[in-house]
Amino acid sequence: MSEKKEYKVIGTRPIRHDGVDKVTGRAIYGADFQITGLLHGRVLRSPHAHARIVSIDTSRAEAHPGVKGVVTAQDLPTAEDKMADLGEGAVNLKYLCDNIFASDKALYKGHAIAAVAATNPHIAEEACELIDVEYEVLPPVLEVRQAMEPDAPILHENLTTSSLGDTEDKPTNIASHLQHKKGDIDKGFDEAEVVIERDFVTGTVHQGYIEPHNATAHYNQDGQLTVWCSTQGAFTVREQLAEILQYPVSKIKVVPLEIGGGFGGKINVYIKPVAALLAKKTGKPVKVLMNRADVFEGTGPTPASYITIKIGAKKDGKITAAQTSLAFEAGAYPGSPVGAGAMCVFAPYNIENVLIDGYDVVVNKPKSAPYRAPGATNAAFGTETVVDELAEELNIDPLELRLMNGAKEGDRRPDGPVYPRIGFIETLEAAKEHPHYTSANGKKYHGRGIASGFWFNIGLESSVTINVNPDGTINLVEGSTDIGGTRASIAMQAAEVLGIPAESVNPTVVDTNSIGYTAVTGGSRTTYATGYAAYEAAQDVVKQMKARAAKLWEVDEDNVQFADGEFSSINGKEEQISFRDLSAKLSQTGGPVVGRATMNPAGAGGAFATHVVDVEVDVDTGKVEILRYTATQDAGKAIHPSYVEGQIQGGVVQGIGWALNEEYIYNDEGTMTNASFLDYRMPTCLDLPMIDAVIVEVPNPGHPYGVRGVGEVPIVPPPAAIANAIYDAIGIRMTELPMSPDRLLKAMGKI
Amino acid sequence: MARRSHVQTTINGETVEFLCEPRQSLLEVLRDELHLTGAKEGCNNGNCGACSVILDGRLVNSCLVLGVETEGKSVETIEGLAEPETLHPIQDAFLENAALQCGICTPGFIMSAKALLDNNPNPTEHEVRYWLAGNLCRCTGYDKIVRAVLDAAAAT
Amino acid sequence: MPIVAIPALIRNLTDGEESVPVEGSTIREVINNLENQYPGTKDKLCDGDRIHPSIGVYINGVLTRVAMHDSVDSDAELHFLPAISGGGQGASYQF
Amino acid sequence: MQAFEYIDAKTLSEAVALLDEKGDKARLLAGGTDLIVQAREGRRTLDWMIDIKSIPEVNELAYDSDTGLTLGAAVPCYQIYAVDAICKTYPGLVDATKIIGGTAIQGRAGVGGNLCNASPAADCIPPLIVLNSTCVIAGSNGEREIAVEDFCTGPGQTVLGKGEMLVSLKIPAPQKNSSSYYLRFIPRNEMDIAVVGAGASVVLDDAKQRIVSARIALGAVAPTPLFAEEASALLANKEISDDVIDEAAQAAQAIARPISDMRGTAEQRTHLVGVLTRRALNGAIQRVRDAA
Repeated sequence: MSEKKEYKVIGTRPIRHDGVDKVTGRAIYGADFQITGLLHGRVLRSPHAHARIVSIDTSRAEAHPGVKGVVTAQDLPTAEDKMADLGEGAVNLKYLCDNIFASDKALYKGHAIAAVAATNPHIAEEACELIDVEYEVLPPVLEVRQAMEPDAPILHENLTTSSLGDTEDKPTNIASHLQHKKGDIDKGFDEAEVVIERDFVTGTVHQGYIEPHNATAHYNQDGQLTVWCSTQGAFTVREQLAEILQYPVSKIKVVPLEIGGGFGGKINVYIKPVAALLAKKTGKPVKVLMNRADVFEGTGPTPASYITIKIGAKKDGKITAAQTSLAFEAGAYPGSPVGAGAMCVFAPYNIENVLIDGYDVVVNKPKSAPYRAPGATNAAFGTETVVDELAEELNIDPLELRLMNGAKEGDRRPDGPVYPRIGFIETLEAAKEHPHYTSANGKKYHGRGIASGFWFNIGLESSVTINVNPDGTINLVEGSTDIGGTRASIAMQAAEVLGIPAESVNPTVVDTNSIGYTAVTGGSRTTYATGYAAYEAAQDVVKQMKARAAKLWEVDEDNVQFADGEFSSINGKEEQISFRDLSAKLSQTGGPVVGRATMNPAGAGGAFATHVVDVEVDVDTGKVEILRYTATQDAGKAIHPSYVEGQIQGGVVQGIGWALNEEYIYNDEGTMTNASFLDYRMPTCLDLPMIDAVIVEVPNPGHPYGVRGVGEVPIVPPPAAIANAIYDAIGIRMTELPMSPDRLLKAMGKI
Repeated sequence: MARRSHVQTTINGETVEFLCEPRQSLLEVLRDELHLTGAKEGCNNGNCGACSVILDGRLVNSCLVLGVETEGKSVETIEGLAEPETLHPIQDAFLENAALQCGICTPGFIMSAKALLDNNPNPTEHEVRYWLAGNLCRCTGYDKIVRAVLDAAAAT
Repeated sequence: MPIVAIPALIRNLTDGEESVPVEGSTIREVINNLENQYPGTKDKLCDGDRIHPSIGVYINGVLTRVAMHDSVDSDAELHFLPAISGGGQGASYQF
Repeated sequence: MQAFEYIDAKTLSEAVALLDEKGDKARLLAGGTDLIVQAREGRRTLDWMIDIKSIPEVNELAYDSDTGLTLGAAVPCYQIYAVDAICKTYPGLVDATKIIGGTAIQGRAGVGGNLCNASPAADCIPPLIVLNSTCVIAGSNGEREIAVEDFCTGPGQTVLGKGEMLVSLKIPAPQKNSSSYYLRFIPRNEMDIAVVGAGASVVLDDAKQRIVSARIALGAVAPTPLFAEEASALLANKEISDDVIDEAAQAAQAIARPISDMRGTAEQRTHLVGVLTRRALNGAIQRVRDAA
């Protein structure tokens, strides 16, 4: 992959295939789905953050005119049913089911308790008010450090700390402890001439997708369950439904409709099993929609965290040791992204001596869900702020300090694995040369900050089928739901192989009955892995069509070659035929050609980014304005540069929101007091400048076109970059997210 | 169930009659009664703009209008914007600029942009950002949306 | 011979060794031989005869969904790291 | 959403009679941007929504340079800032109408509704106070008038009695060498509710160096928007200087009794009262000086 390849389709900017449907309002998203005889479901949620459920009486709701069915945890297969064949997995399954409907305890405000199906959504809502629930209210635990105290109220009486196979005896809120150790940490700090140690706190934030969760379910009389919904992974939904409902996958079809944003938050299921239970109970199709408050209070945010970072370096800038403790809030059930945070925290740097401890801690908040590079942003806020402080202390330019210590091919990541070819250094160099970084920065209360970030990216399973049409176009069938233009980026890879224009590919995302297993759209994997599958499926088409050409020309298959969309004979006969013309001859040469591929590629390659931001601080109000933003990122190879830029710009802006204003604000009872788009303040377009996205291309050796996933890493650097810019502007180090106006006023000593 | 009222209104130039309860918003009527699902529900309280439509020439959040209030009025929705064979210039500009990712906010942004350009055919970048501040997008960072609207203004 | 990187939390079982060469041509053989060399290690890495669901296996730095019978090259480096769930629901729903 | 009946009232007397008959289970619908959300979220229970937008009097928007502005209770924001004379004469009020919600909200929401919703953080109320506005109230016993600063009695509470409704606001014609300014602090640049709001109006001498009189009003720092009477009085007949303005800002801070909530802390709000009062006064003074 060292030579610069010339491509016909890759790197161009065609109109996305689903674009016209989406600009005309014709695209069908989950909530848009209509079906005859539809009932409407509504979920009753716990008003308490921590409470034992004493009793639930649904009789008044059932008697309400228009109500067709009410379900509670009683309608889920019981834990005993599951315990039989799942062994240890049953504990996780109990958590999974309890998050659908609380069975014994409500563990967060908004925890689902019961649901009603009625003839219209207003009646369902009225009926929810008629469900009588008796609670024994318990004290909530709302913060990770508080939850780790020995005398903290306990969420799960059976939960003990697991630490790689070892478990403690005592009930605790610390679900697990993990550790990475490299070299000799004490020796590393002994060698250091400058050591900086700081504590960081980050708030609970939400993915903030604009489309609320939705699901429509129907059971046929033969027991076939169909679920229409928006999701990041139809097969993941099928798996979770099968486990929660104890129902065979062969009887479940999940139809993914268009999805209105996910960012990791539409992987876990919430109301999909509820719709299925209501459909089963009523014998009718049932649509369940969340409202915005449900989304904030009942679905996974990404967790708050408490992080300590200690880094030591020699005077020449060489980092000799780095140590961290990461405590992440898992929410009500174990499973925070602390593992990913631990993997990423020092990943951009080649450091000899490292010690990383991570803690997964349950608290009375919604079960955390993945959010774009889960855990990495929390971790980078700490690391990149300390690296900035180190640079200042050492009197070295912060970009230079990163260049001196930045990880390269062959370096060992702190958690063990060795890096293949990566592009971190290239992102630093691109930032250094960018006119933004070289421009003047000296105005009063203006400041410039930089920060870098890493995300490991994943591969996993993808399947693609290609049907060749007689007019030389192809129908490409895939299982990856398209959140940000992946129909185009996948189609373009098949088009490149076949030498046809992107417009000659008709990509379709299909249901779980119609394509091979495909993992979720997440982990920055879709353009990489499903694109790889499209590449391989197209290669399969080429192979089969070579045989057709051979048949046509009566030559041996080995004597047919394919290049630039033309099949030609290489031995003896002077024959040539285009892909398009040969497509027209398929029926005469043996019938349809169907290419297929299923992949689980192992070379996702890591993604790195370096960001530069200019801010202005209003020192009277504590408000921070973003003046200019430049993000450099290694995309490996940008298939559709516009959508790569879009991923970068979108990730940056989510990071800006996280940095400045977004957070779950709780009262003492554990109620989120800002569960609306009014008061959970995501950036509007008036809060932002244009975001300059600079694509660096260091091809990934693990992909035929060099693709690296691009979706997640752009959210990692912004909070640290902005914190560093605020420091540059007013000389104050902010160590708590969000860096909201009141926190700035406090830090400046104005209040 | 509360009594349903008969309402006659004009939607995308066509006279439309429907029955609705007073508590049903224009958004619910469009989506559930008339199956015009281009307007989306993102927040149902006027803070995301995904349900933006034009009511008697003025941009509104259809979640904050009652269906019964539209008696005798004229409603423009995303479904009425394109000609049978050509897209509206704003729609073209959104496609050319890759100004959408998931697309859920797109109909609202396009209707909002249309109201802007009807009102101010040559807006500055700041004017575009100010006008569109009531429309939330979580995917794009707004960069390409703002460029698309500026491009559409230049094209018309 | 494959190299097994020993997770930090069980290096007490390997006399503090960070990585050890272990014979074996499948994951199962490698783990069984590791157990022979350093008793107690298998119990930490496996749940019965499968990789513990809370652990992800990295072969030459790449996260791989492996089964015990999967083959391992003689020059492979194996890491047993915490399964990265990203906050997904259980190890089977990674991303 | 709760079920309710909808009535499209055609005349003032019809609306007043309905209010009188239905009592507190009836609410008037104008722009609906607060009311519909409150009904949907169960924050207000009601059985009747009485739409007043067909009533001529509440749609009146008339400006006369001698008598001032008559602003019907249902006139939406966008109609207000579309009138150049209003923008020129009452810039403080226009500041508020341009920042309520976003463009789509301004297509429906109006100043009258903002006042009747009686939020302590309502953006329109401080400028109405500093502009000496009067509420015209219709009831079964006829009309009465009341100063805007006396209209709100608590969060969501007003002086309106049974069967009474706001018909319009009267804003006097401004004096010579006067102007007004309103601003609020919000963490974003749009779409937020004021953490603190401050309005100011000033009358300057002909040399534009001395304050003849001033009015300051504050939002979101007490159960109702406040007229900062003492702070305003401090400025009368004072040469313009930073010290004088600081003094007024401190006096304004002294009357703030804010709470801490998800939008801001009490300490932050008290601090911001000082900052915003200074900015509002300077803004209004600048506008007088900028005027030809």
